[in-house]
Amino acid sequence: MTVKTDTEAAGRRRASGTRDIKVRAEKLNLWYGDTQALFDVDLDVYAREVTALIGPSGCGKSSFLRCLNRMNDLIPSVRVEGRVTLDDEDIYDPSVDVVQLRSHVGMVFQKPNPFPKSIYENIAYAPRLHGIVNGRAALDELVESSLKRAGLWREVADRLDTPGTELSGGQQQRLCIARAIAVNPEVILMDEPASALDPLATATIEELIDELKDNYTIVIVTHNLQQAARVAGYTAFFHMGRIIEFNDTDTLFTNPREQRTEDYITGRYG
Amino acid sequence: MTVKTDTEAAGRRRASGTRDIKVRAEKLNLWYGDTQALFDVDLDVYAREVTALIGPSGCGKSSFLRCLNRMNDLIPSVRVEGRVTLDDEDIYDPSVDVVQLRSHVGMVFQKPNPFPKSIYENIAYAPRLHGIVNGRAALDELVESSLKRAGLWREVADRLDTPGTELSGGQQQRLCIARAIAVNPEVILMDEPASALDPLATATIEELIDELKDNYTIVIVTHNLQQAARVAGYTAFFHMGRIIEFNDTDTLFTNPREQRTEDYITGRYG
Amino acid sequence: QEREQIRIVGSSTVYPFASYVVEEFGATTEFPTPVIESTGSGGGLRLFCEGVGVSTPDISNASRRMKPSEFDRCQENGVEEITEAKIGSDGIVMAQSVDNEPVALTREQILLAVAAQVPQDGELVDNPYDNWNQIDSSLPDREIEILGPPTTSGTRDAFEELVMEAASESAGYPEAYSDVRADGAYVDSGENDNLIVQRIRENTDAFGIFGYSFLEENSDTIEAATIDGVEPTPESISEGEYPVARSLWFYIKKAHEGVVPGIDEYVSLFMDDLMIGSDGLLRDIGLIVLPEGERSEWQERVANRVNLQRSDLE
Amino acid sequence: MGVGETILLLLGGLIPLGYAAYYLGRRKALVATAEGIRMHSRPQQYGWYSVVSMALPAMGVAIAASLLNLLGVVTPPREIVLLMALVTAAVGLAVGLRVIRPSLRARNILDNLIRWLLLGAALISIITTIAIVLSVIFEAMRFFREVSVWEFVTGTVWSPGDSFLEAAGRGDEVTEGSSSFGSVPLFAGTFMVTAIAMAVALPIGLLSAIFMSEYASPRIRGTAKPLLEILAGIPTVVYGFFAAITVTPVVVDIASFFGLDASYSNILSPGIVMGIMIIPFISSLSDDVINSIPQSLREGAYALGTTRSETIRQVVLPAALPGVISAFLLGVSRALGETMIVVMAAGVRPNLTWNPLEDMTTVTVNIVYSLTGDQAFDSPQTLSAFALGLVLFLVTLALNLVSTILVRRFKQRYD
Amino acid sequence: MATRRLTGSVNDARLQRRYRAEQRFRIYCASAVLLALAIILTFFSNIISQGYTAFWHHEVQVTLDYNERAARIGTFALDEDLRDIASRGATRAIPLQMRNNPELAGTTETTWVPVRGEIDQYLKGGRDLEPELRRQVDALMEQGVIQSGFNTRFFTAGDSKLPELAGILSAAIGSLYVLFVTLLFAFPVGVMSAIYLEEFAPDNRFTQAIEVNINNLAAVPSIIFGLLGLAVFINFFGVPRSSAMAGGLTLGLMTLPIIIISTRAALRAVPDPIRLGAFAMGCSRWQVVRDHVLPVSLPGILTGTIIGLAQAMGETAPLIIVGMIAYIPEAPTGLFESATVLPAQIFTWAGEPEKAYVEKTAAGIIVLLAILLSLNAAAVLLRRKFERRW
Ligand SMILES: Nc1ncnc2c1ncn2[C@@H]1O[C@H](COP(=O)(O)OP(=O)(O)OP(=O)(O)O)[C@@H](O)[C@H]1O
Ligand SMILES: Nc1ncnc2c1ncn2[C@@H]1O[C@H](COP(=O)(O)OP(=O)(O)OP(=O)(O)O)[C@@H](O)[C@H]1O
Ligand SMILES: [Mg+2]
Ligand SMILES: [Mg+2]
Ligand SMILES: O=P([O-])([O-])[O-]
Repeated sequence: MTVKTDTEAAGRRRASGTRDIKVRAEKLNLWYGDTQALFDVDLDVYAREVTALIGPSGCGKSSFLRCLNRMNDLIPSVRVEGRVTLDDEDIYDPSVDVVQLRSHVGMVFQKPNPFPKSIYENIAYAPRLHGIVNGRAALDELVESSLKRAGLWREVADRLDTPGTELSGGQQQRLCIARAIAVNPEVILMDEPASALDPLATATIEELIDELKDNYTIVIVTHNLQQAARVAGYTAFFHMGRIIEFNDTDTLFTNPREQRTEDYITGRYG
Repeated sequence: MTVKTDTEAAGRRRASGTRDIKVRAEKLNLWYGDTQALFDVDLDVYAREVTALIGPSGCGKSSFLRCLNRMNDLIPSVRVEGRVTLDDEDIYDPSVDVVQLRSHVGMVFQKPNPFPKSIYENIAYAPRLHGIVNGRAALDELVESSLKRAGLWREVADRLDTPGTELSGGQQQRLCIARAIAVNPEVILMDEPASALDPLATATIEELIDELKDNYTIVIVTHNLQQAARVAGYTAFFHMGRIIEFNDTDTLFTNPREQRTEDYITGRYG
Repeated sequence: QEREQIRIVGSSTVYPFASYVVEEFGATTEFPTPVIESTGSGGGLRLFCEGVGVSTPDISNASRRMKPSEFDRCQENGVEEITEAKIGSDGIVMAQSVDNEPVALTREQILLAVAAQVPQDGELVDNPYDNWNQIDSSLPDREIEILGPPTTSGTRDAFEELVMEAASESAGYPEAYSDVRADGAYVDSGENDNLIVQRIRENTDAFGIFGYSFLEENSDTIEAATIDGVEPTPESISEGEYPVARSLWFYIKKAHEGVVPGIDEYVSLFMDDLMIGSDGLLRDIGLIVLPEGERSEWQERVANRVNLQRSDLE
Repeated sequence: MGVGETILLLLGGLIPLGYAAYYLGRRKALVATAEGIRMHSRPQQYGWYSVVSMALPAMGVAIAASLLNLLGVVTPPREIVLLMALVTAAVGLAVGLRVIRPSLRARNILDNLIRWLLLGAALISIITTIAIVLSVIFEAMRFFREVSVWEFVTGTVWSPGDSFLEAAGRGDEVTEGSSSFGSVPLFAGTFMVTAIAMAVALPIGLLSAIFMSEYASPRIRGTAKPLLEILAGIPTVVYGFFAAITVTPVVVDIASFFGLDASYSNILSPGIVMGIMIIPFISSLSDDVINSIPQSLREGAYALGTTRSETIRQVVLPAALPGVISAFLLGVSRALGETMIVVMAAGVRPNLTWNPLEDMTTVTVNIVYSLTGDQAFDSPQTLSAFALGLVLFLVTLALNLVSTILVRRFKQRYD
Repeated sequence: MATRRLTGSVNDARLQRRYRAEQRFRIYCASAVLLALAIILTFFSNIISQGYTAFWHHEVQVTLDYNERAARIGTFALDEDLRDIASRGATRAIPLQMRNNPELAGTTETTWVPVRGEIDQYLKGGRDLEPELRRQVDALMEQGVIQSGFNTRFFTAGDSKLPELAGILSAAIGSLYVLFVTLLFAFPVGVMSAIYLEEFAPDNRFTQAIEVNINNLAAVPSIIFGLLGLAVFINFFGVPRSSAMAGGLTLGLMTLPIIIISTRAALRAVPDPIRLGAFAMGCSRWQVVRDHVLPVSLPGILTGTIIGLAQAMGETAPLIIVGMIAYIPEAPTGLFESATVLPAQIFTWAGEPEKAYVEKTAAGIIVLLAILLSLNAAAVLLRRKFERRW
């Protein structure tokens, strides 16, 4: 993983560089009812890169991730302040149609959650809903290409009619990735996508992420530090709702600026 | 932590030494219905030592732990084969009285589970039931001493009447430990006792374990490798229902015999 | 919106007779079987007088005559032309198990046994009697225990009116009689007279109060006391000798005739001798038929659809 | 013309029109898309949008007309209503089609509409409650104009009295105070039957629940539980028949065996049968509650060396208590409102006694008899049905509220 | 020493006592279940033993002689000595038939007709007859002129005042109509309410109020729904009294909370990840519900609906209040016609004086229970079949 970065003033907690910024969070604060879960989070997510979010349990990684496609809107008690831009467009602007936003920012969850439909329908559902393709042939093609990109095609090509829920855990997760890809998103958010999988499946997913980053901007939450080290170009360390440190992964792991980062990485807590 | 051990043939997967063996499992196999969860597990637990069980999720740590006080009897589908001895007495012998066994082998769970009674009653309940003490004064004393040993006395001395469920998570867990201590067990089993707690409470519990080991034999399951390193004298690494490696903690962590142990410790999976 | 079926409501006493006719009507003509609902006389007349139109009944049965107030209500609501039909009568009997000696009672004696308060030395006092022979030494030595209809029943109303009210003056009540005793000697026993019959069969001390038809049905196991010396028989009731009898009626809404098909035919069938005649089918199920003359008079009145006048009711 | 008919007629007319509207709206969107214009929503959604913009105003007109008719203001002739509905439909469609343009968020509008529709459905239950109150309160008020609330609530004599005078057409002779409406004996009967029922149902139900959730093997549980639930599915009229025909004679026989005198409409047999009916309520609700006690709590107790029954009695049950109480209260409110069993098997005599072998009557029996009996509709006795209904409603309401609150507390603690 | 520690319970009085208590408690629990099961057994055997006789009856062979007198009064078509034996219902329609088919006059026809109720009861051992009649019946029985057979009439006829003719058809059809109305009202409204509450509603005071209110409604005594139906549907909306529409709507309101509650449970059983997945794909809330939540929860919703309907089907008290305890010998043919339902029919029969109606009542109960139990069984099967483990 060779990424050019300049280390910056710690105050900004943001690594800027020659890369395009795809998503930018500015002074993001988030409350669940009265308890604040995110505090002034600033983060730049670079296009066509994998950015990992790490930190102890409950530090706000998922909460932050879900700000990026406004999944938090679904929780009634949530209040968000600050700005999140996707290609310089504020996604919290009142004129933004959330449903459309989410078709640009895909998401993959911790536990694979295929729809209880056939494999084919799992992929075809959203494109059909959004009218992305017309006609059965085009749809078939899209399903095939999405499954191929997710590295699942070979395994399921001959049983597209079986329910997605009957696949193994790792296959299900790849199905979910294929499903996310099918609507042609620009950004894919992943919340601990491999933590429910066995080592082998984990490896497959990690490989897949590595391939996907050529076409998509990926933000991944993980509690497995080694995983972050393996897949991510950039890593942000969260602690108690704040970004303590953000940097390119190598630097963050080998030469953390902050004591808390170091403590966490060496297993003093978490 | 300085413990004398001789490394033994890997085949036995058991570290033997000058220490007394308090609990010994021999060729322990366990099935949930038709699926086997433990395979030929051999393990010696040394008296007045902390033994940690580590391994990826679902590898059988909890299942093994619950063999040691026959908690598995409560699950109808469970079948156990093999021997477990407590001070050379086979606890799976038909003549063994489970109720008595459990009063000798206490247990602390992942989620603090105080009874919905007052703090006092939480502690006093079992001693009274077993007739361990007679008279109110003796009971009061036992409650106090148990709470003291669990390091909770100072915090709750003036509100022994409040429900145990109203304490904070860490306090609840210490209450559960106090409750276990109160019946004067010889062995205490702990299943991820700190994983639901915040870092501060975790530290308190870890300190407590360190103190308790002077009087009790402790077996602790943890998913936090650093925690195992911090509290345990011995560590067993489980993988897919087998003990891959058992050794004193320092050796296991710094110089594992098995590739799988090393992979796990360095975060290749799990 | 129209209606094919005749709709009949009203008295639970008339209900067994009317539903018999209804069924017969359905089976022997091409008209659909009328719908009949037992709502009680009061409830029936209320529905009947609610107005004209398919949602109101065509005929209402009653175990008492329409009250002037009900008539007024009908008039107010546009039910102006009503035909009244008297079909027979119903005796109310005091019955006991045949295991007992036959008993002869007077209305005063019944009053003294049933009333909540009885006159003593010109004062009303709480009913002191527990045993029939305390009331009159000629009466048997039996605990007073009477199973009778509850306040919601028309039979109860009739009983109170025809026995209690009627006898109160001769029994020496200083003021109006008011209540049935509630100390357990009189037991309200549900609308189902059948149960009363069963119970007095088992409890030989007890008397039951119910309609004559139930007596006839069960003549093998129960018998009636004579009242004021008259034995309840179809003849004595029909002739009006037996003092505790009331007439049974139904009322026809003229405005519905010709609108709802079959009313005319139904009424004719009901009033036919085949039904209410002295060999009529209703006699078999306990109707006390009217005396010959009165019956033909009513048959004619109904056939001519003589309009009911308020003055008839006062 | 009835409300139903108008609506049916309109629906019949609107469906073909709706097809047309859908087609037009969708086509407009499709044409635009074909021209390369990026529409906000999918073409079908524009189709549905046109359907709605046509149908809503038309239905509005119909409903307004029916309401006017129903409230007796005016009865607009059917032709005029239909014509107006058609015109508004046409106007609505025209406007709807016009506003279809790329920025029109048809999907969001439809979503909103659906949301309102669903909300409307949810409101029906609130309306039902209000309607219940309204439908009893007016008659109850009329009753309370004649009978003081105080007498009604505290009086111990229920004796509607001299309605026979009215029946005899001499209603004006009705003397003040000769009839009394003290509902205590009725409520006493109701509470007696409830107490008997709960005395049967609670122990059997609770112990069964414990057996099922703690002792029974899955197989026994799998057979016994549905079997027990059969009891909940038996109609009350059947229980009534069973109580009257089978249980009562047995009770009387047993009583006379012990030298006791039992009435044939004793309150004991309906009570017992009602208890049988309530067993599955108690058992399945308690079963749920006991099952929702986290296993960890049990394990905590077992780990201390408790036996099974000690765990159940001293740890599980205390924890489950709020839930069990709420099950109990629900059972009580069932028993209070139960009608058919008492109508068929209990007495009709308002009787204030402690002896369950005597006959007593209940509130519900009185409601049924008052409304089906022979009294004139505006007689106090008939009206008393509504007053009794009102009180019954309030009592069960209070019980249900308490049990809801308890369940909530319970859930908060263990979910 | 070590051995005694884990097994020495034999001498430990305290432990002994605890184990005895354990044993006792276990016995209490088991006997509670056994008692409940015994009650069920008693109940069913009791009902069946009272009712099974109604499923067969006695018929007498008669020769109908369409003579002149019979054209006026049907009974005259019978042999004189059979007039007191054959049901009156068998001949009363003869005048009408003869009017409609004049060619019948003068012909004869041999057929089987039911015997009178009391004779049927006598032959079933339920009562005695007058000696003369008894001898006659016994003789006919011996000659084979009276025979017993399956009582199809019970299933093909409506109510009758002649017990030998009474059947449950009209009540069964009435029940069907009522259920139809109930279903048509309560199912859509209930499911929509549940969807709103579970999927759309914000968690605020108002929603909580609706929720509490629904729980309350589910426990409001059914007779109060009767008062409601009387006031709202009959008196306010002018729905005809006794009609399937009035009864169905009343029961609909009563069933509504049951359907809402079970539908909500079914919706809640759909795991959130499915919803989140769909939202993350850019579905609107309604699309999530329509395409993902409803298909998965449908079996659960149907199960709850069936159970709710079964409950409605057994309900009597509110129907008494809206006038459905009526004498309806002919099955209704429309929703606004007067109708009665099975439980109401049972109630009416239970109050009839003739002994023959006791067996009818019990037989009606058997039929009703059979229907209800199969509905419930269907619900259980449905639930089993589609039960999912997530
Ligand atoms: N729906 C919610 N309502 C209220 N508080 C919440 C909610 N979701 C999360 N929180 C709280 O917000 C904080 C941040 O949670 P978040 O899920 O973002 O952490 P995380 O870093 O993803 O943790 P994990 O590694 O356990 O997934 C935590 O304290 C959590 O308890
Ligand atoms: N009650 C049970 N019934 C059936 N299978 C079970 C049961 N409990 C555990 N298992 C299975 O047994 C295996 C071992 O489980 P166990 O809980 O012992 O693992 P663990 O190492 O404690 O995992 P974790 O770290 O997740 O607690 C797993 O595959 C699990 O799915
Ligand atoms: Mg998270
Ligand atoms: Mg575990
Ligand atoms: O119904 P009644 O005949 O008693 O008025």
